[in-house]
Amino acid sequence: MNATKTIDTTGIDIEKIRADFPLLSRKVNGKPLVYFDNGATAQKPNRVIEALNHYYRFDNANIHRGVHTLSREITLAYENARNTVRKHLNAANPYEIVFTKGTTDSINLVASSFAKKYISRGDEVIVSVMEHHSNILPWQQVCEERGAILKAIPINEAGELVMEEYYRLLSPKTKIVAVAHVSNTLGTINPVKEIIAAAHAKNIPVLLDGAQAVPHIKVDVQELDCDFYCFSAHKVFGPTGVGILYGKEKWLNAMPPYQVGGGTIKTVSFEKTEYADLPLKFEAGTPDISGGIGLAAALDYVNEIGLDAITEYEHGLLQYATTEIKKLKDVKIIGTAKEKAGVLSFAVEGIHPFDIGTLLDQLGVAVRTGHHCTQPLVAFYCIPGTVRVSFAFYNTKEEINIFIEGLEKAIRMLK
Amino acid sequence: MNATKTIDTTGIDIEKIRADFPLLSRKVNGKPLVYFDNGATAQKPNRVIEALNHYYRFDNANIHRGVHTLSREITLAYENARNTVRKHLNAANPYEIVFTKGTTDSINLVASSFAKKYISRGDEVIVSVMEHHSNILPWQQVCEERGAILKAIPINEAGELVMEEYYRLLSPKTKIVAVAHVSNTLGTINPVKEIIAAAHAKNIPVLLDGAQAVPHIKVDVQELDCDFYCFSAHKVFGPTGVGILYGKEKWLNAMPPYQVGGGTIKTVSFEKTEYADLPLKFEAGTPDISGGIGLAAALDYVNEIGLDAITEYEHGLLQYATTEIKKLKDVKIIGTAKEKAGVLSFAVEGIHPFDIGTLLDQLGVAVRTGHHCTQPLVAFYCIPGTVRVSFAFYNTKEEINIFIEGLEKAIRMLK
Amino acid sequence: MTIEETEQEIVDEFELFDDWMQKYEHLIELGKSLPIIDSKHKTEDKLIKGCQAQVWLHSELKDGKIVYTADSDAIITKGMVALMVRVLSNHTPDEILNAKLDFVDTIGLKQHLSPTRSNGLVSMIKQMKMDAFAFKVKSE
Amino acid sequence: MTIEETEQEIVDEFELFDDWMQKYEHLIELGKSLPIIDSKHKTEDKLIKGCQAQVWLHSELKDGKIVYTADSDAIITKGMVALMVRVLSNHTPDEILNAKLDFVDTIGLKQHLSPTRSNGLVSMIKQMKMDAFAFKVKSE
Ligand SMILES: Cc1ncc(COP(=O)(O)O)c(C=O)c1O
Ligand SMILES: Cc1ncc(COP(=O)(O)O)c(C=O)c1O
Repeated sequence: MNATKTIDTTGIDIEKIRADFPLLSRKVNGKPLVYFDNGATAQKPNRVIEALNHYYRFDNANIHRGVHTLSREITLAYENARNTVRKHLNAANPYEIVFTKGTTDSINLVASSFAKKYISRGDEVIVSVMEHHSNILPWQQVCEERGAILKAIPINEAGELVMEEYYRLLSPKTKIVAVAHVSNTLGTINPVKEIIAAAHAKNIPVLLDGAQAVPHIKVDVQELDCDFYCFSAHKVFGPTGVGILYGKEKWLNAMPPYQVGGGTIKTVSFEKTEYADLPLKFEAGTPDISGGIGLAAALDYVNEIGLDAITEYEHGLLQYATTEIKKLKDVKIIGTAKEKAGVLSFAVEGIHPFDIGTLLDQLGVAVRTGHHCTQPLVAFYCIPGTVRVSFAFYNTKEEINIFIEGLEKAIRMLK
Repeated sequence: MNATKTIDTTGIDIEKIRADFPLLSRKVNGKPLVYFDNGATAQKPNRVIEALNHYYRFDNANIHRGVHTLSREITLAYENARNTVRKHLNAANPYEIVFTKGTTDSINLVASSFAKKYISRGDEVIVSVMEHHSNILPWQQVCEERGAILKAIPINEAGELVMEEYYRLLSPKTKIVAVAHVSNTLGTINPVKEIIAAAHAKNIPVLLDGAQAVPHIKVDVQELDCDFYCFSAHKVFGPTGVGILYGKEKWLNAMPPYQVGGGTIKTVSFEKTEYADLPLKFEAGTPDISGGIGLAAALDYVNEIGLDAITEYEHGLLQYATTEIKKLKDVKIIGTAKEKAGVLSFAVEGIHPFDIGTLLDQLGVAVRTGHHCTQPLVAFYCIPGTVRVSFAFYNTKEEINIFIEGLEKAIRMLK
Repeated sequence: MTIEETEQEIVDEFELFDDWMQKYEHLIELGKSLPIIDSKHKTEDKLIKGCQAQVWLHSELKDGKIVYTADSDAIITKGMVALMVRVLSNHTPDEILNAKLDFVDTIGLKQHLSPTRSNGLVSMIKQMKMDAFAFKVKSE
Repeated sequence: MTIEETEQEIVDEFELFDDWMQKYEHLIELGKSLPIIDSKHKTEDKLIKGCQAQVWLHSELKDGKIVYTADSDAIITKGMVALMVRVLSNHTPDEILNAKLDFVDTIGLKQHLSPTRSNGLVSMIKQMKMDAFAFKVKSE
């Protein structure tokens, strides 16, 4: 564990942390699991699993409308969870935090509701070439429906946004800008403050897709001054099925409801329906109550470890892996931006990513291969996809060594 | 436990069953909990809690796109869960089962997608007066957007649909009929086969809101011949955050996607996006994987007990409670349809439901009070709401006795 | 009496009760004794919508002090409303704005102040304070 | 050789391997030896889209038997494709339609047939059978 010891300076007690994640001690194909697919979904600490367990054993009830004790208690707990999320993002108000199904749901909500009110024929929406499909398709859909035009900020070979092009794309026709905070395929941390400042100078709101940022870096929505921020619980060590939309009060108030049904209203009749205040207006139906509780437990856990320590520790992992992988012949790193977080993508000359993924799996190393739901980006690099290694703070340099050895072996076999 | 013993003829081993549900042994306000709020959400058997637990400890990974073992295994498990749902509803094909966030999400999906393709100015949509807001508002919303008209089948004093009026409402302008299989406030089991037959005779599809049916009675979508069927996992002893939309292949194929993003596509470019086949076309983003697994565990559990036994046992509870409550002065049962399942709503002359709910809670009895998200229905009866007692197969006559005694006490205090 | 003194009075009153039943019986009695709001004030704009129980609240300034009258369609809520009116009515806007209302917790009825939308009580207290603030601003 | 005989032959072949590495090395060799599809058939309509590895499949009827040629951009998938072609090619539509292909499980490569969309192999087998069915219908 020598390699590991050296990074303990960040304050990450790696053995203690790993013991918190039961799945990490699994074996796969007879080998100890090396889980490097955190970008797809993260593993869960005992704290989260226990929170779900406790919820279903002792606290389960429906929220908001019940007068009985269980319902009242869990309503409070759920609203406390909302407040935990608020604090985590440093949002100004708890009602600016909307519980959704995940990042994809959050973006669909904004695209649909925002478009109904603000996007008309000839208007423009700006995304970027490196976006996840979940931050392209909802905009493509509403643009098509409304006769608006979807524009994409191009990237350079390093996988950075070409900011001059962004400035050129911003126009009086631009109604909203939607970009990833951190790219899921490249790891690029985009210059979102600059993006937001430039858009705001023209009164254009900005949505940030934070799915790959929240697990790795501190996010302060007030400091960023973004108008919308989205992320998924399952990528930040929380349960599947729940996510967050942060939206500034003024936008959420102005936008029409998205999904409607139980919980979203003050009064209903067949003649006239009056919608509820924030955030309920956007939370139709019984929410994923256990999901909200589990997400709060996950954020509490992350905050106990500390995001600064996490960022620094993961930076160490990324640097180490980058250095080691560069030693291999024929391996090309995809995404060499100056600012990166958590993700290392690469291609191997003449070898299909799928083959590498398949052989690494035999060695117990779980990586992701393919287009990572970023087909336009992969098309830009003219490759069939990448092999993506994505880290969490429970990963170690030792695991990176296992991966590098495995990769060498795989390349030898496939050449 | 004398009262309980007598209903054991249905094959329900009540003591064994109750032991399966940890939450049922909770105390509330110092009294043993009597949980009669099953219509809002049901409690979970150990089987379900354990399935979630196991998922997060051993199986957690993202599905569909991964080449590594964990991802492959959980993809299979998730698709098996889909098939468990298919079997439970007796759908013809697994890809006719779409995982959603819940009933409300399912109905919003259909309303939005169906409307885009099939509903135009002047068209009509039929719901009923007894619908849950989740089966009114989505239709009201799309009707408003498209200039269509929402019609509601009236009910009689017993809380039954006035079928002659339904036949009158059906017209060449009717594009879809959406009604509850079982009413959440009244317990009425609607004559859905008749409703469907009449609509189909005019080539009009029918959506059934099965949120309150699936926990209580056997549902066979092929026998019903409904076009869409919706329900929520959390009401059928499964986890929060997941639900089902069943749709006939021909409709699901014809309808445009609803939410879009990761997973819903074959190919994406800024010029042209080709959507995936069923059911993926309707499942944007990372789904609630643990939710799907948990729902399958819940349905397995229900099927082991057997829906026939459950229906019969609950019928016994309902009859017993009805007989007992009728003995009380000033209590009026709301919903006296011939065919009822699982729900007993009532009003007490001169007393607000909220007051009764508050006092019953002090006695450990959890009931729901208010409009139950059916404001038009409650308006029909000219009352501020009802007290609703809703059963599950783990409830007992003994609990009904505790409730009746508590109700008497509450009425005495409040008069 | 100051607001704190009235709060203490209520705490003393409730200490006499051995169990929840007596407590609620008392609350119900209080509900019945609440000076009902003048029906001309029982209008839509005086209505504080809860998901279930409704509350009507009317505020008037008399000699620099606020006089509240209120009503609810649920009797237990009305009892709670009566307590609030008793504590806050006939005080200056400043006194009202500073009131902590800890007595609700002390007498073990905190659950009625949980923000579950089921009754209009929480919103009513907010409204009482907002009215006080409005009177204060107007008179400055 | 019947389809079953070829399947058995493959099972025997794979039994020689002690570990997964040898197995995959063999698969990779097979991939390299696959009679590459004529580039004129490597067109969009012969393409079976997987989420990752692509497969091209071309079927022809010769003397009542189907001759498959195929290709893939991933070498391991290509090895699997080679096995399928070796087993199914040069058989009558009926024989192909009845093939169980249990050998994949027996040699421990079942995971390549899991319906995870990551490769086009499952779809390719479906397509092979659909082509067989089409030829059968046409010749009846
Ligand atoms: C009849 C009916 N429809 C729809 C719903 C909404 O279900 P969910 O809140 O799980 O989306 C409910 C639950 O309250 C219901 O009872
Ligand atoms: C950058 C980015 N955006 C959006 C998503 C979609 O997240 P989810 O699938 O949880 O909705 C992902 C996850 O794959 C992502 O990495």
